[in-house]
Amino acid sequence: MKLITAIIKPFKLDDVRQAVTEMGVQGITVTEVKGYGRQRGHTELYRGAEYVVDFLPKTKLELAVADDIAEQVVEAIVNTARTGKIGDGKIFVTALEEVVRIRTGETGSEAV
Amino acid sequence: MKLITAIIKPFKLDDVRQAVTEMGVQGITVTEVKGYGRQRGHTELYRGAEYVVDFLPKTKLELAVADDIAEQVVEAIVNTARTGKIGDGKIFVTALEEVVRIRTGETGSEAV
Amino acid sequence: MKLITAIIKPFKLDDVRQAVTEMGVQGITVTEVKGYGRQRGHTELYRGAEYVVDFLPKTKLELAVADDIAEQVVEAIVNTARTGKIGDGKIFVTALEEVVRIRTGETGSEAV
Amino acid sequence: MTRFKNIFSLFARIAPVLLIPGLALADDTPVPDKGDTAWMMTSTLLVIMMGLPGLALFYGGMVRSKNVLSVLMQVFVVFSLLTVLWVIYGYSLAFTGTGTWIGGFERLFLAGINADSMAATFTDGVVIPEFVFIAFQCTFAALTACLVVGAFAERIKFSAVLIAMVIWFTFAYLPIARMVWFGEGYMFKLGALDFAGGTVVHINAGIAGLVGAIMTGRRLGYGTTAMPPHNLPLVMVGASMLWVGWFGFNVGSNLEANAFAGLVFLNTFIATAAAVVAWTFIEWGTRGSPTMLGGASGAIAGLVAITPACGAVGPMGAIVLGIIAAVICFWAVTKLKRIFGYDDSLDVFGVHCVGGIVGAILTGVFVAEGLGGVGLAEGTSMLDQVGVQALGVAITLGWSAVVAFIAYKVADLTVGLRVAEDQEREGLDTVSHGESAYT
Amino acid sequence: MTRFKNIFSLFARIAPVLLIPGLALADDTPVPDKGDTAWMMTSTLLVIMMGLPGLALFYGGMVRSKNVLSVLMQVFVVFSLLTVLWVIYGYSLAFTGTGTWIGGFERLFLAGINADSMAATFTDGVVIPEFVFIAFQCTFAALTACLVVGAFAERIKFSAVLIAMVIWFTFAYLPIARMVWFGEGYMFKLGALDFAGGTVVHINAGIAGLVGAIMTGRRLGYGTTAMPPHNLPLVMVGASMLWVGWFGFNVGSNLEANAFAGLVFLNTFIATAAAVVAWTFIEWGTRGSPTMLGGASGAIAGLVAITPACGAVGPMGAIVLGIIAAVICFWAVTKLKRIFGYDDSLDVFGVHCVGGIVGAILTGVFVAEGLGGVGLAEGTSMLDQVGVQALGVAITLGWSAVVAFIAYKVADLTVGLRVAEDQEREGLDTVSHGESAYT
Amino acid sequence: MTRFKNIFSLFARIAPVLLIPGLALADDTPVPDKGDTAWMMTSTLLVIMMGLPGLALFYGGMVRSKNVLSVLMQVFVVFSLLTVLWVIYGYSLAFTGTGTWIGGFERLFLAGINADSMAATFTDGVVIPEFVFIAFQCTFAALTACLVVGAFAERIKFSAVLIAMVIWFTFAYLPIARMVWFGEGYMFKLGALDFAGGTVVHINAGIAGLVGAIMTGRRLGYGTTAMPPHNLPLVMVGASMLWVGWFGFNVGSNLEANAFAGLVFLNTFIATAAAVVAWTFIEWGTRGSPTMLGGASGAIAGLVAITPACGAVGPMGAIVLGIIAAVICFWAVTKLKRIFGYDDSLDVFGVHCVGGIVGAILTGVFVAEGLGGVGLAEGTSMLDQVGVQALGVAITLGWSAVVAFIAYKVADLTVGLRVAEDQEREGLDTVSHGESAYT
Ligand SMILES: Nc1ncnc2c1ncn2[C@@H]1O[C@H](COP(=O)(O)OP(=O)(O)O)[C@@H](O)[C@H]1O
Ligand SMILES: Nc1ncnc2c1ncn2[C@@H]1O[C@H](COP(=O)(O)OP(=O)(O)O)[C@@H](O)[C@H]1O
Ligand SMILES: Nc1ncnc2c1ncn2[C@@H]1O[C@H](COP(=O)(O)OP(=O)(O)O)[C@@H](O)[C@H]1O
Repeated sequence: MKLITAIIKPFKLDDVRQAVTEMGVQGITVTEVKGYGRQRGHTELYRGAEYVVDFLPKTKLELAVADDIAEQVVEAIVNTARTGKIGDGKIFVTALEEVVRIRTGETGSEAV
Repeated sequence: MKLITAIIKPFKLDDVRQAVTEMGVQGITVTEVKGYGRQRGHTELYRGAEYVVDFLPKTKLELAVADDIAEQVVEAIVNTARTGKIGDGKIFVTALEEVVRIRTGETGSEAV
Repeated sequence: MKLITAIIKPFKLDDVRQAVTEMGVQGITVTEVKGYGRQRGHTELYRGAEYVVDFLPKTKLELAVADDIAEQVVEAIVNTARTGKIGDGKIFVTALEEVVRIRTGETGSEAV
Repeated sequence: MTRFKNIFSLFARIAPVLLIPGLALADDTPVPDKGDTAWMMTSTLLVIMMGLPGLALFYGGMVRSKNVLSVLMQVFVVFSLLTVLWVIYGYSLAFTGTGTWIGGFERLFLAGINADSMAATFTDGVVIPEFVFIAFQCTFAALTACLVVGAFAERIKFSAVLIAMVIWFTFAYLPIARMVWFGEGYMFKLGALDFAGGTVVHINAGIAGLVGAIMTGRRLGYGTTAMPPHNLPLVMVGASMLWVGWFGFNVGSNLEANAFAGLVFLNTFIATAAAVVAWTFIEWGTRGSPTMLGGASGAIAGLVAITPACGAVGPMGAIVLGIIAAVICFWAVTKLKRIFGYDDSLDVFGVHCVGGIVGAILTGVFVAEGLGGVGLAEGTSMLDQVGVQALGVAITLGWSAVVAFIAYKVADLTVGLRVAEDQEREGLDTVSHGESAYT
Repeated sequence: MTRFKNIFSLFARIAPVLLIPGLALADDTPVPDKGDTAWMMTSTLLVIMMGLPGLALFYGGMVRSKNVLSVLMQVFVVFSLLTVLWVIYGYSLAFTGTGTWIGGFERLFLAGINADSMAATFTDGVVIPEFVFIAFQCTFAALTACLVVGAFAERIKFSAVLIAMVIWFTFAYLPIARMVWFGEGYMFKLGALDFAGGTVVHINAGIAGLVGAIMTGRRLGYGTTAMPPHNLPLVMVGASMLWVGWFGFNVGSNLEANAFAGLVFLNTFIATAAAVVAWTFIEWGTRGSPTMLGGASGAIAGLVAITPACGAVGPMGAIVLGIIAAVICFWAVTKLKRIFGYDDSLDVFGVHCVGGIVGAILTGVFVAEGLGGVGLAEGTSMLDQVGVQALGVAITLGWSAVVAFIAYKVADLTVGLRVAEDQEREGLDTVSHGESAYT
Repeated sequence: MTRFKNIFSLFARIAPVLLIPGLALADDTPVPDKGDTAWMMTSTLLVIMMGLPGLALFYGGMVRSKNVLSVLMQVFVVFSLLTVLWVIYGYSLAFTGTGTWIGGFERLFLAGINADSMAATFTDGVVIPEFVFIAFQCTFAALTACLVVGAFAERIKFSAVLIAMVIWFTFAYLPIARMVWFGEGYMFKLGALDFAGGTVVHINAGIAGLVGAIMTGRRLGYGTTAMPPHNLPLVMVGASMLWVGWFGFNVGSNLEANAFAGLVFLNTFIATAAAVVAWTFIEWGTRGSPTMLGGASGAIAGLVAITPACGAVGPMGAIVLGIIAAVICFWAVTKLKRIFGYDDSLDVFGVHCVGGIVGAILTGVFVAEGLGGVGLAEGTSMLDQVGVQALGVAITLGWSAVVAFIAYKVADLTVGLRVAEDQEREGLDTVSHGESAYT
């Protein structure tokens, strides 16, 4: 099994969710994160102080999927999350040694 | 070493913490996340608008543990976090190549 | 490629960001987390209730880097994030099987 | 007798008594009662509080967190800007001269007014300091424009808001206020009843909001993405402050802290309470849950509807009016809005315009003595009165809509109405104001 | 002399002057002073603000974020609903007729009252508009029931709250208000001193809260899980608004903006300030940190305790009273509560009931001229007075507790008192109201 | 004529009329007008609301979330503590006896004052209850010290704040209040115009803040780390409540709800509105975005500057004054502060002291009849008046700075001014108060 971690623009979350669930992914864990990257932030002003906000709001998705659909899922995310503008984000894939469903104790691809 | 990532119901956090610390785990990193899965969300109403909230509050735990106790820790989490109702969550296990304790620079299982 | 996950004290974020970007790291994803560890928390009082807060605010950084600089990056983080006091945090390194840049579809070390 | 007095007073709205400046205080000059002055200052403060922070919070809590400061700023600056314009030319145009739809220039910059100038009230010989009257009326003008901004929230440019609201204030608010409230005003002379501003404030603002919402276009993702209020406790605080402040609005419109003020006060209190209960129960019955946003919306609907009626109806009429307003506004924001598909972000039209129309029309009904009201004017049938009320509504709707259209058009052609798509996604707070609400 | 006047006034509470309706304003009919009317309208607004948003925020900030809307809604809707019921039958039952514990039905739906109807004050010949008096008293009734809901917050069903509070309002609040405040009331005739509602409001609400907390049962995880306030700045805002609004409560109870009002005002101010300082320092000394929740709690404890006493004690008595109240309430919420193990979520009992008892009893002490008070009634010893005060406390405790028990029982048997375990975990906001407070 | 009366009144500040206690109410004792009493109680409440929750929120929203409770608590407890000290010795020292810079001890513990004691107003024969006057003046004292705490927020020890503020209140606030406002006071006799407290409150607090900021030292990371306001909507709510409450401050200083109050009221309203607009536009023009923090800052700058001037200038003078204050305060917080490098966390100096100086000096200008003001005193040239105003400013600056220095020194030597580095990083909420603001 693979753990797919995708950092995307927040407003793309619903589209991506829909795309991957249509492919059979049954669960996603989502975290609000701040991303630093090539995309430039904005400047904020507070009386005399002025500073550049470099950390921009991003949404991180984690999906545990069976090996066989991992590639397709990555592709689906790329296709739906892409706007073509800087800051679209990244996808990381790592190997999962084990997955357990807490409710039932099932493990492996059954548990995903 | 293994990195154990557990997605659990938020109110189970204290129980799980206690269970794993009793087994010798010395550190946990916790993130508030939103989970999408088989568990159904609720409907929210705002004047004319009505929509289903599919992302439910979950708590994500990350624990770096030595290989030898990884299995027991997973088991302990499953046992304490289980309610038997849908939405109890998942546990993911990945291999850790390296662990460093920032304060001392210690690495490997010393650092956990 | 490696995924470096660092749990640090929040006020060290800017220093660490600067240190790693000077080494050529182009992106970081940051999450606010709560950490449980050796560092003791504080006690909070609310009328009759009194309890110890064991989960302290920490900042989690995730950096995908090419294999060759991974070690240096870890070292840089250790050096800048260290205060020498308890609670400085941990660094975890895992192997990344794949990285994709959503905007361009680039993969591998190009995408980092 | 006493009822007649009250009705009569509705037909005798303010013509400020001009004291010849420079003249020493003559013995027969009316001196204001300190109780009236105290109450009118308190009322003015209550209306300021309705705007800042009341309305700002009510609106600010309903938008997404990335746009909250933009809404607060629109309210804060529009309120302040119009306050300045009011003393420069607004008061003169609305309350001096003899025109039936617009006044004169003789009090530009408040020329000729000093601390001894007095304004008349509904009671012969009773006056209040003109400076207090100016301040009180100022808050109405400023607040009305602030109500409008809720309709196109989360996508409009800040500069466009300022331009459009200055034009609309000058060419819609001022003439309509004059027509309805000034002794020589067109609608006033027709006999339209509008105690505290159902037409001038709520219908006026509500229709201007609708025009703006349509011209600015829908928000990105409207109808497909969830856009829940980012902070409902703020909405509740805002609604509560509006409720409390509204007593200044309605009872202050009585201009005196006399016995009649008690009726206006009680009506404002219980129509609102009834509307809260009604909205809560309708929502519970038809949609499954009584929501906080619903309770707050009910309060505003009730307040809007009782505004024109508060000096005309009796307590039981007020309760019925509150319930009817809640039912109809509930329908407007849940069904009507969906049918037409416009994106009135914070339901300015559905609550203020629709509620204002309900209140204006029903004032003509519940004013009847048989229904517990203070009684119709002699020789006027209920049908007559309802007709006059409807005419007032129609004139306000038409006039305000046309001026609003022009105002937004001007803003569009000069600075543009709407921010770029990327900016709308990012949120107006950082884009237009260089700040984040919460860190 | 003047002191006697004041004491006397405490024994001469309101019997509204009924003007025969339809009759023209005769020359000898008392006309309300505009200063009094202005002040009483202001006071009424202040009490509304105490409830909405004051109390709602104070309570809402103290619960966990998943339950904040449920608390806001309970306050918002209970306040509104009881306002409607007050004008329908509450006022008639509390303030008309001749019964010693309950009134009559002659003013159901406010029948026979109009803008010229007047209510008497403590001063012969001085009146205020009856509509204003009705509104003022209404806010007391509505607020009192809202105080109760803090005791069983975070676990009760919304429908159960409404049912229980309507029953309790009708059978506990109305008779107790009558007994204490009406000229013919049982406790009033005994000579019990309760200037602004120590028994009627605080003891009454506090004991009803305790009964509710016990009958509803403890929250899941109570005692083992941390349940910190989710937003202490809200608590602070709420407490501050309660403080400001409380002047309407206490000084409004004087019914006139006369010189005596100044004493009531100052007492309310400084007893509270002293209680804030006292609570802060006790907490600092005994528990290590002066907390914001402590400061706010001290303010409420001081306000509760000065409520019955504000027209009887002198300024230095007020300070001492504030300090004693802070000490005892601090003990009640930190120790007493733990000893008995009940889960009174927001300490309605520990602050309102305990603080109310402290205030009621000590009013009988600090009223003494030697202690700076306005003086005991002629022929009454301090012991007598304290005895009467204690009797008033006992009657209120007993009556309210019994009615509350029945009210919750009815709610339990009809709709059930408590939400399901899963729902309690999820939080009442989404479960009962279909909304989230923050997004 | 009438203008003369008003100017004259500025020179005739309060000497409370002492009624011989125990004496029965004689027929010729002045009875307070109920309208005045109502207004003065309302004004007092408005000033309480400025402090709690107004100022607390304004300040609390500007700090980082880990320090918000510490700021709220400092305001809450300093306000309460000084209220207690005011009635114990403050009032006696400021408003009794015959000294030119400090009063006597005859009213320690408010000895000899009862509900029939009256205080004089600016109008011969018109009085208000002395208890009300005591409460009103109390709020000024308490609020002034609370203003100071913004300067050293986010790093100071709670105990140090209490110690320093008690010393500063006693040795700086009390004498300066006396010198400026008491009939026998030094600056009063010089003819310095300060209607509602430009020197006593704002310059006084502002300079004490600056001294404190410098002595406490800069916050860790100041200038290198971003320290944005954690909750700008709170700042907006706070600023709005300050605006609303400030009418109590300024118009209450008139002590009567008479016609002249109308001028004070309108000036307070429009100077502020003009300052909001000015700050917004300057910021927009020079820095690219009109910010909410800027709008709110503009409001406070305008309010501060109109405070001494509100009873002296005309409406158009008020607008110009508001604009000038906004421009200069904007410069002070963006440039001046950077030049000197002090860390005045919430710009107490840049807004209150600088704005206060602008207002105090320009009062001497815009009071001129030719500029729309009420007119200079006979025989006084504008230059004279400006000179007197400048002298008042200088005395206040010097006196307050010296006392403040000593006060902080004492705190430093006893408990220490500043928390440890680790604690500052963790945040004062958990460290000093054992609580978290939000969970
Ligand atoms: N090397 C990296 N490691 C971790 N996260 C990264 C990395 N590079 C980018 N990111 C994340 O992806 C987001 C987008 O990256 P950015 O460089 O701005 O744009 P793009 O992906 O279009 O090149 C960043 O905000 C950050 O959250
Ligand atoms: N494939 C997955 N990848 C990542 N997270 C998942 C996955 N499946 C479930 N989760 C997480 O686990 C939570 C519980 O899953 P759910 O399907 O609702 O119930 P259950 O685990 O009882 O079958 C989800 O809310 C989500 O956070
Ligand atoms: N085994 C672990 N797994 C996951 N996170 C850990 C682990 N140990 C420590 N941490 C994280 O690192 C933080 C610091 O650890 P702590 O034990 O307090 O101090 P130190 O790292 O100085 O020994 C913790 O708050 C937690 O977030």
